[in-house]
Amino acid sequence: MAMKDLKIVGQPVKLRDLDTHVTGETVFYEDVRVPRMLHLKMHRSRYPHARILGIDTSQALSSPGVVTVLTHEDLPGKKLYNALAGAGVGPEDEPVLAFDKVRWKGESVAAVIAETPEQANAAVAKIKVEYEELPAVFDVEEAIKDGAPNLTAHWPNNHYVYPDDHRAAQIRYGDVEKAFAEADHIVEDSYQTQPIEQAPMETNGCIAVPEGDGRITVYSNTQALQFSLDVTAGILDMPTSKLRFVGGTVGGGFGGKVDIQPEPITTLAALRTGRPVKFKYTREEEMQVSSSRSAWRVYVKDGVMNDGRIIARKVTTYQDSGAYLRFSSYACMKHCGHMPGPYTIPNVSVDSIVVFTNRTPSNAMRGFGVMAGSFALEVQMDKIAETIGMDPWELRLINAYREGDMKAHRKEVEDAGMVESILAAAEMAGKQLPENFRNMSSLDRKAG
Amino acid sequence: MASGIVSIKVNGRAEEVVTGAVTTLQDVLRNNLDYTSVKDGCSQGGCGACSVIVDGELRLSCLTPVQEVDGSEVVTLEGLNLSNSITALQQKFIEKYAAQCGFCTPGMMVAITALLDRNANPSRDEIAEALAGNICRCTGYLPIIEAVESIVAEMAGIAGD
Amino acid sequence: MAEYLRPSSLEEAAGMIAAHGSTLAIVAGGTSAMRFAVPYVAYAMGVRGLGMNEIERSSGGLSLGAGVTMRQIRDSLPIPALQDAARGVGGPALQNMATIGGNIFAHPPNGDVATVLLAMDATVTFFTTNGERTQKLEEFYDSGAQADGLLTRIDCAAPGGELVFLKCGRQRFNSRTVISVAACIGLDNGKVGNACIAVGGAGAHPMRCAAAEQALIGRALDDAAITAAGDEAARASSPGTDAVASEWYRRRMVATYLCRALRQIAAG
Amino acid sequence: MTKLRGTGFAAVNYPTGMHLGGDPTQSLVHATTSGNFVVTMSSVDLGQGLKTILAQIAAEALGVPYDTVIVDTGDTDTGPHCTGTFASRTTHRAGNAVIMAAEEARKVMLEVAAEKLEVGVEDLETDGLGNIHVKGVEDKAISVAETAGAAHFELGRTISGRGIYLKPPSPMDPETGESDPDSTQAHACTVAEVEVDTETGDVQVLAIKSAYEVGQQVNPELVKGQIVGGAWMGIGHALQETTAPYYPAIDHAPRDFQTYQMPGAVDMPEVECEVLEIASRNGPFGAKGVGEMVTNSPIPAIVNAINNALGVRITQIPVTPEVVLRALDEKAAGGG
Repeated sequence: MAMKDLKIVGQPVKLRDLDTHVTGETVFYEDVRVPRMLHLKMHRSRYPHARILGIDTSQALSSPGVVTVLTHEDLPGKKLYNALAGAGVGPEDEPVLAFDKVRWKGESVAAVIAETPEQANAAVAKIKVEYEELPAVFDVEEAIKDGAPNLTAHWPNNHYVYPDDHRAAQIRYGDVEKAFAEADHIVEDSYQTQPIEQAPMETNGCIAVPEGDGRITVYSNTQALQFSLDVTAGILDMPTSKLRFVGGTVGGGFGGKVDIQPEPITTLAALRTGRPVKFKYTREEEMQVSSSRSAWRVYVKDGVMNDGRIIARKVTTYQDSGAYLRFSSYACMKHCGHMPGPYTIPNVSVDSIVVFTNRTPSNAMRGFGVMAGSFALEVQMDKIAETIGMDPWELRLINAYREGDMKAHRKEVEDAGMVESILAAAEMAGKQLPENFRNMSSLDRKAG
Repeated sequence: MASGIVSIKVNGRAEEVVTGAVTTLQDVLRNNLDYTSVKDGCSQGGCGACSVIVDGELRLSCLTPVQEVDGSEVVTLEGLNLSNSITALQQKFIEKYAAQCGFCTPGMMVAITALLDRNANPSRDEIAEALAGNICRCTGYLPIIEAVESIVAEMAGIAGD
Repeated sequence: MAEYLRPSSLEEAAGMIAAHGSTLAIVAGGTSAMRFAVPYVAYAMGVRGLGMNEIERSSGGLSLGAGVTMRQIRDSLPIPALQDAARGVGGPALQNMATIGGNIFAHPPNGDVATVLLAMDATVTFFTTNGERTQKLEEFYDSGAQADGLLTRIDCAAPGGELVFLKCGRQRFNSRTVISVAACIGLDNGKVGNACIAVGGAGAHPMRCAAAEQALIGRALDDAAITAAGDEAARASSPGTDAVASEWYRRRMVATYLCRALRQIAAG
Repeated sequence: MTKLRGTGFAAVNYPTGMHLGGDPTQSLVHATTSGNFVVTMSSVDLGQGLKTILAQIAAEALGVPYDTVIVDTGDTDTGPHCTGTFASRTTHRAGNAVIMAAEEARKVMLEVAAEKLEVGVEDLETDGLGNIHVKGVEDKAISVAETAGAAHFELGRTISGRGIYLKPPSPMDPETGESDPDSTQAHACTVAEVEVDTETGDVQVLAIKSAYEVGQQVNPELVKGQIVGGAWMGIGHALQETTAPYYPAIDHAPRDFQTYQMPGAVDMPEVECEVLEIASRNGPFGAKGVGEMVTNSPIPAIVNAINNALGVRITQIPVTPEVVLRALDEKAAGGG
């Protein structure tokens, strides 16, 4: 139950930034005024999969207003990165700027830094990249078939490899096959979500400002300041003490600004030119180039008894990571750990697999890894109800986890409130439930 | 006309812009004149975050060549802040939690001001339609609509006194 | 970046068009040109200063300056179908800017107002270096929508019957067009006397649909005739696929929406 | 024209904090000499109201007025580490870090006040209005401002505190998946009512009604703001939003807000919500997280409502008009 005797926690005090939001005085990163600022624009891959035979920046370099052009050859540190490398996630698979191949349409190839955005755009168009187009793959299940086009030697079968050589993040709890054999009904289906754009009103961007003492201040709209700082320093092989990230007031995130895309290259540009540099994603880049929410394909197979008890649930999920790993292995583990949803099921098997395809790399978005799971499971619950001829509310209440139940990942349920939420929603919807259901609570049963 | 000098009045102040090339009003307001309430959400005419009032009419500054407003009066949210009429609306926004990240808010304020200038007593549907060109990704619009409804009700109350 | 030209007369504008050809973009409201044309040309010519925003009425007919905005149509025109079409274009700010002339040149599937103008059998007038040239909007589109001067005026007679416009979109307001239909039907003793049907978003530009018109003329406006007209219109359509809708869906909606429009007319 | 109505619902749970832990956040709290408290962080406010709720939590834990709490965040030169604003983690992680820092600062504040009032620390309490007084004796009191001034100028003490919250990392067993992945779970059940036009495939969401169980609410209006905004995004996800409209193909990807489909203001139904509070045992004052699950529960509720209306089984999102029509065609042809 809620805490008593609170004075200010629990009160609807006004939102702190609202006073300046309504007058337009809130300072977002882009509202910082910096003199002598240069502008960065990116030349991007036209193909979803191609070998790079050559990059010619000479015409761009001599284009009006251009200060410099950066390609992979200008990177002082690593050519490949993964933002979670510091947390032990690897291998680092994503080029900071493409060199041997491009693996998605829109991949960064060369950065132009010029006096004005228009001059930078004009020079971007003058960069000549010679490509040899390669076959591409866009479907998760096609991608892991033998003979599918391979994106990178890091992932010989186009899927991530978890510890102990597992192709999936997995849960093994009880014996699903035995339970399927005992079940009164088997209910199976597959569920598909598509890539979705976070679409914050403020696109990704930053301004990197050399401070004269060798340090760079980066005004950024990242959702994670130190994380962005550490990753930027890592990519550029520079001491973290040389960087300062300023932000904290962001025009919407929804997961779309944990990516650390603009900061490293903009910081490098500021280091190289000795001048402030701004890199702001256009709306088109935000739509096409910034990470999307992954597409997920989820297969669910349930063993159900006539009385509504789900006794076994087997889930196989393919997460469409796009061309590179980014945070997908994390999301797939989260997806895996979320199964079998808010229900106590004694036999559970989950395989969630990160698959690489030639599409825009995906990354975090509101409900990362969980949204597609909740979608699949809750549409599946209605199919179960229909199959066994049971009221869908009663089905969920029978199976909802209670305090102290054992979850499939072997942790006891704490702070349970699923039953209460279902009952409250039923009441709001005017749903008449039998009394034995109305009296249920999260404390009323401990699974044996 | 071919001189390339554009004269505009912005928030009551006379300004001159010298440009021969296509330059957007948004660029001039944000980057030359530092009216940073004029947000750049898309520069495609799709989000409404750059909305301003030109000669009393709501416009998208990102699709307006500054040359086309030569001789015009331009008002940004900074200009509206100078009048008292917007204060009550701003207070309603605060009361109704009608902004979260705040990036769309300046454009919303300008668009709502333009609506109320045309129609002092809009219905809920008219309010929602008037917001059709202003995207908010945070609030689900309902608090914004409620803030406008509430200021309309208040204005009607005052008028009725 | 394009050099900005500001003609002070129609003659000067026509001269600039003749001189610069396809390296020049015309900016009226700017809502389309500023994004899709101006960044790719050497010259942008602003025509707002030329006026062309008058609405004149004569014997039930209309003469509309090419610079008349969506807002003006909504506020000042007594033709609900045109008002509906204008209301569906963007949000209020965009409607204050977008012009009827621009709408005629809009990229498909846009061009809702032009679709209504086709159903009103409108004419378009261009000011060229050789003087004024007027032609049917339908002929203009059929001949490849090539302008040899500045579009100055759109004229249309009073609708020869009941005129209805319907738009299929994914949102109620400010929706990109999936398809749009406009039908003008004159009933004569319970039978269709004249029919003028136009479809937007179903081809390279808004188009008249003669086959659908023929399916109606001389027949009662009943379910069979309406369905036949819808089918003909769908058959005559060659819509594209975009992020909003597929060709399959668009073709189907042409029939669905035309039938709805015709039923609305039949119901009076 | 046939319009069919349907109702559907969905029950979801949502974990708080980064999966498998290992995601610390720190906070520093110090008093100014005039009795304000500065909470220094480097956490990011995305508009959800992080700065507001951290000030509330700090004020509560310190026992001082909300308006005297200044939240200074967003600079890595001054703010201690925060893993970031995602995974419904900031209320929980940053909130707990603030409490820890505030409690340390409060302890010094009370020690200084005790010395000034010549009583024992255990005899003191704060009134939340800016005063520290002896329990049960209203007028034997000292203001927080006076205490802060005395600490600095007379006693040479800093009223300050350090806080961190770390849920230790819990690796997942590669074979069984055994792990301790979350800190607490929030819950929701959403009911959606829809109307489907069977000729066009258009789906209109008529109502969204939700019960959310989010632990102790720090700020109920901000919770409601998340629920309403999340309902709108959930409607978008369920019916419209995609960057690959013909997935798995990459063609026709939207480039702007004209082609990236989202519901407009006028397409938004009424959103009714009831909030339940079952305290989290480890959340700050019992709070859980709410920012992410608000999108998750409407999506399956809407899809179930569509299936309920049409008697079909759509298993993909977004349920575009085309998806609806193809499902109806298949049903008419005698298929699934």
